[in-house]
Amino acid sequence: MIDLLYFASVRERIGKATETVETNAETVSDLVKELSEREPRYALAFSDLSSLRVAVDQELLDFDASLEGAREVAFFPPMTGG
Amino acid sequence: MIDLLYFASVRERIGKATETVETNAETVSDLVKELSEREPRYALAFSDLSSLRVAVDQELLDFDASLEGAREVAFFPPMTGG
Amino acid sequence: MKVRIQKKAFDFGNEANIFATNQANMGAIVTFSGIVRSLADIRLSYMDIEHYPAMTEKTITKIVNEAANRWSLGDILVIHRFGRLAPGDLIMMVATASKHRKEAFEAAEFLMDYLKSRAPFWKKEVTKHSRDWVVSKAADETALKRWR
Amino acid sequence: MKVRIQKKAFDFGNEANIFATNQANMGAIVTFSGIVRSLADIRLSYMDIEHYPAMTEKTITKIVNEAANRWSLGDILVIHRFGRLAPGDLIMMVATASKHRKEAFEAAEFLMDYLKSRAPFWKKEVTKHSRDWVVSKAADETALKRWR
Repeated sequence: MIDLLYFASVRERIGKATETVETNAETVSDLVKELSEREPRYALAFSDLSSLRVAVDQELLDFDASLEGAREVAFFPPMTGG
Repeated sequence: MIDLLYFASVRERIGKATETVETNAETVSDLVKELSEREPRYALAFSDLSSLRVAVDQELLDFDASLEGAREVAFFPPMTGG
Repeated sequence: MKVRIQKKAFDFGNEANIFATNQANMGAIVTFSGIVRSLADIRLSYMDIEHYPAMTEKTITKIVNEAANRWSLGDILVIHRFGRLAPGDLIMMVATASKHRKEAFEAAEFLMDYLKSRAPFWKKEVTKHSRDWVVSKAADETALKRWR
Repeated sequence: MKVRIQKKAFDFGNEANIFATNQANMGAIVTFSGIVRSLADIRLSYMDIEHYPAMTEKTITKIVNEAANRWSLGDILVIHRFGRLAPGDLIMMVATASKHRKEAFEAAEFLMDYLKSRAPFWKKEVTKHSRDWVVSKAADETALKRWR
């Protein structure tokens, strides 16, 4: 069981802020593929990974990061803080 | 007639803040030479020009600057503002 | 070192004074503050700032610690707001204290560069006719190269 | 653009707030402030700052105009004190406002670099046992090379 969090434009495209999924995905990429096959709105939200960022357990990582032991995965566009 | 101004350590060495002199010096260097010949305290104050700065009519210039039309010449150590 | 993530407004001058007053042996204080621009051309109504609470303070604290390791600093302050902000409102501020101005300036720029593209905030500009997420700039990513 | 050379103390936070509030369309404010360090090792009693009144404001205004020409700035503020200052007292401050943080930072650093070795101020540190003029640092002259 992994908690998924979506922020900003990703949240708006997928239509929710959080959900919990059961998955055997080994990497973030695998998880993205699984989600994209679920529904068109996920496919749309994940269509351009270069314009997305991912954090695993609140740490910014690459899409090939392992999900081993992960409890929370967050997807969002590039940050615009400051 | 030129007004001379001395600041900080130069003022302390020469023992006054201002004076007015009659001079035919054409450049700042000439003026420094004239003053240095006057009294030892001037010679001492002007002994190391590389550690001094000069402003002619409130503009920072080199020691070879002309005194033509100059009304006020100021001598001081490197600034320590800010 | 202080990091505050908050919804409510803060008084920049007052925070800057408190910060500066506590620096007994630091001669140089640098502050940066970011303000919601009025953007007269698009008639901005307000800005909404979303963030990722569980990650925000963690990330900023990491950036602050990194700055404390790289430069000799007396103190660092970071305040960042989220929620709805009106034109003219302060979004955030950083302050750095050091014995020397070069270090205080560099650390403040480092903090800003990392906050800009590593702290999990997202800004949305809302007008009467549009609601647009602010797009990150390539220049902000490039700015990080200076620190590698 | 405002340049103030004064003997009396000023309220940094209040000046920073007034400065920031007047920037309707500027998103980035940078301030620098210089404080008399307590210098515990030499037990500083006070600092005396001498200046060249006829030249000071003229020189600083020139530096400010140069900054306004080099960067796109909404406003610039420079306040510099002279006379007797106690440890912990504010010596001076600069503030810059711009649409972008890079310009606000660069302009503030430029102003500081030039104020440091071009504005006609001289600092003397006074303790119970000594009265020493602060010596300019080679690094301060070197810092100017960045802007040529």
